[in-house]
Amino acid sequence: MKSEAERTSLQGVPQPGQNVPILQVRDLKKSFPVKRGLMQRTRQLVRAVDGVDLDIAAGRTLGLVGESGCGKSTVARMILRLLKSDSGTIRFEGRVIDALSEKQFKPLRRSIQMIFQDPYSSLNPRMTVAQSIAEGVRIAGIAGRRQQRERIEELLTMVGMPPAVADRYPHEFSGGQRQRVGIARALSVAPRLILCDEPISALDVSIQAQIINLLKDLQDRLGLSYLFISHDLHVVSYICDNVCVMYRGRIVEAAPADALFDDPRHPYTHKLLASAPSLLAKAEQPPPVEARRDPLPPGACTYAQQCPEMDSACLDGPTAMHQVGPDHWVRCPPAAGKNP
Amino acid sequence: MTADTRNSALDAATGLPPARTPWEETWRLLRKNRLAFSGLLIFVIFFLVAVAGILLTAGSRPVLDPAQVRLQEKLLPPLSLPNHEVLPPEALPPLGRYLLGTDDLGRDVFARMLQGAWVSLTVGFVAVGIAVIIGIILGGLAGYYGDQELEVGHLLVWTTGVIAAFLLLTNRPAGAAAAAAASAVIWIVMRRERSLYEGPPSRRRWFTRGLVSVDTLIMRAVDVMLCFPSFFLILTVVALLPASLYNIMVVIGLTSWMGTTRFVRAEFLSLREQDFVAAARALGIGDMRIIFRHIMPNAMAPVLVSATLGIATAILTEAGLSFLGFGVPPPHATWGNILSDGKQFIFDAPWLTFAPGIVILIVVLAFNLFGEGLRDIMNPKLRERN
Amino acid sequence: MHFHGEGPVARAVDGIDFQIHRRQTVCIVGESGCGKTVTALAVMGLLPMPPARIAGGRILFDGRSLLDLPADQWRTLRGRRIAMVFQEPMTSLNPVFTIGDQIRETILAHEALKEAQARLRTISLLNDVGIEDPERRASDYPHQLSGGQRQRAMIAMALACGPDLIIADEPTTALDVTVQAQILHLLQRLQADKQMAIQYITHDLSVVSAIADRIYVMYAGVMVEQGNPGQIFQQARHPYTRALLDALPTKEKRGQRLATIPGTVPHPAYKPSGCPFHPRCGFREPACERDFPQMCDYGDGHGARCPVIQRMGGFP
Amino acid sequence: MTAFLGRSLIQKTITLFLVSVVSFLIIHLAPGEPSQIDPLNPKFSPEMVERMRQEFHLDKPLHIQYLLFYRDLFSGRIVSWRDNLPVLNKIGERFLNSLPLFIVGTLLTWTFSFPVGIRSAIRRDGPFDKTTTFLAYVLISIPGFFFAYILIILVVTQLHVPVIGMYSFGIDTASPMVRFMDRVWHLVLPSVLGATGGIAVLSRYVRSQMLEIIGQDYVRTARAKGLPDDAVYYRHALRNALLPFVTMFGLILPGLIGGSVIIESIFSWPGMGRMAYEAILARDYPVILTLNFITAVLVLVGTLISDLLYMVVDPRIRL
Repeated sequence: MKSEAERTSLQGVPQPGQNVPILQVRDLKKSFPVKRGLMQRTRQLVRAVDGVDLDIAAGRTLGLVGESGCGKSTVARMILRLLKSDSGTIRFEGRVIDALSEKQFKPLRRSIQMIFQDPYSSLNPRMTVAQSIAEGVRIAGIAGRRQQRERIEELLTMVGMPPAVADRYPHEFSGGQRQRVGIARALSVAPRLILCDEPISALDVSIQAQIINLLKDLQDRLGLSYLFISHDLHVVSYICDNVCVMYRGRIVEAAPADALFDDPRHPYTHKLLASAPSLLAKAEQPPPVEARRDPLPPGACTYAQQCPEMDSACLDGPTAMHQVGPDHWVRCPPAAGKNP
Repeated sequence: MTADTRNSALDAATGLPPARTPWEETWRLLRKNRLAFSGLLIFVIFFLVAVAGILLTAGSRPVLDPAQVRLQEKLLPPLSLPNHEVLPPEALPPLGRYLLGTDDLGRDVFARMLQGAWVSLTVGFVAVGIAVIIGIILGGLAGYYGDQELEVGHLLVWTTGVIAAFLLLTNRPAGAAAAAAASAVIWIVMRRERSLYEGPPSRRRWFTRGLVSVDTLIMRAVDVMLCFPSFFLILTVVALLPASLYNIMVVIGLTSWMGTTRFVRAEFLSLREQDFVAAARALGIGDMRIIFRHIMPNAMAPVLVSATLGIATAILTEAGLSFLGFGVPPPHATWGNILSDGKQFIFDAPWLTFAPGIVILIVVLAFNLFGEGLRDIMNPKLRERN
Repeated sequence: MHFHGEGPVARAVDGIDFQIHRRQTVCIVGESGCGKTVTALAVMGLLPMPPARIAGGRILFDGRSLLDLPADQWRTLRGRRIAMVFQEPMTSLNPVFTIGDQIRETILAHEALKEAQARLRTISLLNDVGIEDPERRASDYPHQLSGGQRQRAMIAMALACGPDLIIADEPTTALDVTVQAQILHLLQRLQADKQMAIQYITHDLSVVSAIADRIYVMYAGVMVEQGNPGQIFQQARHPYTRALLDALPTKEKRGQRLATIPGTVPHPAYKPSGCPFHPRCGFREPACERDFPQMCDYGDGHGARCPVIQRMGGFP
Repeated sequence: MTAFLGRSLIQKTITLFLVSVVSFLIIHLAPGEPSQIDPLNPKFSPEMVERMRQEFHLDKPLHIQYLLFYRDLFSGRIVSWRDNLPVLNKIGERFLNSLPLFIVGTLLTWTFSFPVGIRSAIRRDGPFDKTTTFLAYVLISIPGFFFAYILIILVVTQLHVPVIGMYSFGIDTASPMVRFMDRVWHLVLPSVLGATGGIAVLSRYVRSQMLEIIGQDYVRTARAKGLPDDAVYYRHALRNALLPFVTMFGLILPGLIGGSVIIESIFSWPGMGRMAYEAILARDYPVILTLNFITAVLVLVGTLISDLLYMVVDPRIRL
């Protein structure tokens, strides 16, 4: 048992450039019940995540883009085991982790950490910065008081905070500073994969770039891999190596960042890119397609209701991913057919 | 120290305003809230008086004897001098005067009030302490473990356990041992079942089927308790039990935990979803540490507020019970029974009514003001603004 | 405009000037806490006073000084000639009235119309803002609408009496990008149809580029730069504006480090002396800490509050 | 809707059953039996005690006693242990006595607290707000019995009107007008006393609700629309602020029994509260349990009514 854990942790030293997936997610599903009726029996299931596949290469950044409520955060929480998945497999460094019991997972838990969107609720208001970070430092196995303190100050310096803030409470900081503390806490257990759930969308514009640079620097220095969840296409296009576009619980397009932004295939990706206002010109707005209200047949493409290019094939059955380029996949038969 | 000079200096090392812990912040806001601060002040004075009272009036030869009967000196108004000729020297009031007069038995009302202060203080604190402890435990369970389903087996283990305890208490050790054994057997079977097969709930065997969630169970218990009119219930139970201070405190405590339970649960439910709890779980911190280190301290503010207001209510309830004759048994003095005894002489000796009445009013008012002030101070919206 | 709270005076907005011409879209850009919303509320006369206090200045609407107007005259301007669209469509609509009621109420408060006429106008307004099936939707409660539809209803309410000026305070921040695009589109269309001016408040420079005729950049309660989109985006003259633009991540900047603005936005109560941006500025000179910078004119309505850059003749 | 009704009826029935069990256990597990109250009373000879025990099923096991008791309760045959009169009749009579007190008190509470609370919220921190706030705290904190005595002293010494009991002794022969005024005088003081605490608590609650709502975004929207202050406060704010109070209508009902023990004792008012007090003194279990059961029913019916009312007034809640 122990030897196996050691082996995985040795193997797991990430080597940037080498395209080993550090995280592999296959057919992940999660539904939430909506309770109704006399005895509160489950009547309806909302499919929050409906068969998601992801691959994150070691040392790389995978972007996960989509509108609010499309299931992005649910995916992250399932990878972190804050939520239990209904089905599907999650492999971390080649090892299936969602079947492990909490005890078996414990040694691996440190390897995956999360950075949260809301810098106000992600720090315990009754704990000083040092206390918050110390919890991780202790778990990372640093015992002595002095060593702990040194490590805390080292971590704070690493995220660009003066060590003197260690004994301050979160309410004294600005959003950007809190986000740095949150990053330091995540780093305290020396993780290899960090799930960033909209880490900059609650921050001031002038602070966003600081945090983005910090994340980049940390990736270079520590060889971290990121899952970067965001709705901001500009940020994603800047920071991510690969991007998955998510719509209503499904990945509709997955591609390297360049391919996705230069040659988007899925109609929804098109719409997203067209909607994002660009800095330099008054954007040409595509005429909005009014949503059709007819109910979808089960298994149909979830985007069919708003899709300008919908044809009858879209309603037929579950749409599969089609490859349209190197590492470029799209879940839309009509779009895939138009392959140049 | 003016706010301006303090605020304008930013800390050199951090570039932040000077450090302020949450406690300092609370204290600062409390100082600014004049009503709440005077409430706190009165409470401190009341506490000191009550402690002094128990020291001065207890023991076999107390300095101020609340039970000293002086039939010649009955119903004297406040500040009257004792009649040195008719009293034996040991019955003279040690302060030289009857500060608050005497009652119909010539007892020193001031001494009796002092003795009563301790009663009010302990009733308030112990009763609320009991209620708050029950409330935190049940509310915390319902809020944190609320989703967990209690299984048929759990209930069997508990029921047999309770039967065992009951049999043991009624001196039937053989039956108790049998019940305890049954309880243990069921528990072991359940554990084995669980480790052998972890599957969807519907395919489990009947005794590991979910029956009712922890949350439902606790909240139904709260509903049941809320169906009793509280004063009537307290009155009934106190009347049935032998009269004693101890019983009154326990009964008031056991019948007033529902409010605390409800909002501790609400606090836990909302805190459980906060990102910092998710972060703690991601770090692999255990449930107990999350509950006690992360959630509990953040849930304490409203508990503190309701505890303070609860003390006020408990003091009033005890006074009401004493007034109706169900309180602490005589000759022990409480503010309620001084007032109750004095009501027959309301026109001849109004101080017997007014002294305890006004003191109760002031003390209860202090707790209410302090509690409401705390509520304002703890209000996060208000804190952000300052 | 100053805020009086406990402790030091939080100077939320500190001597700003701006003008909005008819049929113009004016964007006010700034980060949180820089005083954008306070400015908007001041124009509407909705600032809670106390704790707020307007320490000086004038607000002229159509030649009339709003601050000198009696309260009830100001009120009759509100909703009729100046209307406002708020950031959170969920909380800004009253949950217990139907949206039809809330729009009709605005009409009836300002115009002597019959109930039935107001009803007709309500439905045509809902139609204008692109709500399908307006007769039925008018009797929906806010919680029955999606976020985008709620914001459309808010806009319909603002349009109710054909205002000359609409103040939109971050109307799309709470919405998804695709919905945001629709709402921006709608605002532009309505502006062309109804000949009104829009004061659009946002923190998002890229939104600004899509709609603005004129832009004011605010920092810490001060207008630091003003101009048209071309001037601001191509020839920014204030270090803050310039730094903001450089700091925006885009695909083109991949692989390069983003330029950052060091430090944090000052709390309104702890504003630095002199130029409010000097602690974070790469071009600061000793004088910046001392003197409040004057607005330097670059012609054609373009101005920036930074004498240093003017002396240098632009960014190096 | 029907699903909700069905579910809550099932739930409430279960709760009621548990209440009946708990109250039964509380009473019967307490030390002492009613037959032992007064061992010196010559009427309580051992044979008598034995007969009483049989008659009241005290010799049966606890669960049988429980079943028998509730069988009697539901068939209306239950009798008081003290005077063998049917409990339900006694309660009915006392209920009629309590009713005027309850109605006047409730009316006073609800008509006074709303204007006071709303006014102090709108003119927050003004002199009116400060005065009513302090008065409210004083009224919440003052022990009811002490306040009662102050009022009695004032009224009796200053106005010379009788206040104890439901009417003055020997008034039957007087003219109808005098009798009516006598009833009114007897009614005023206890109802005012019963209402003061309620007014204080409720007006504070109205005030904080109103303050909370005034801070909401949609109130700002209403102002931005150029609505007059009255429309802003009384249409937009008040409508929302009142929502929680609708649910309180349902919870007034149980106050019929619980709230009046002390006041009815002081004023010797032969109502339900005093009846409860006397029953407790005499350990008259059937009366205590029946009162308790009725209160529980009232509480549960009250919560059901408030849930339903809430669904009617709040469009966001649809089941």
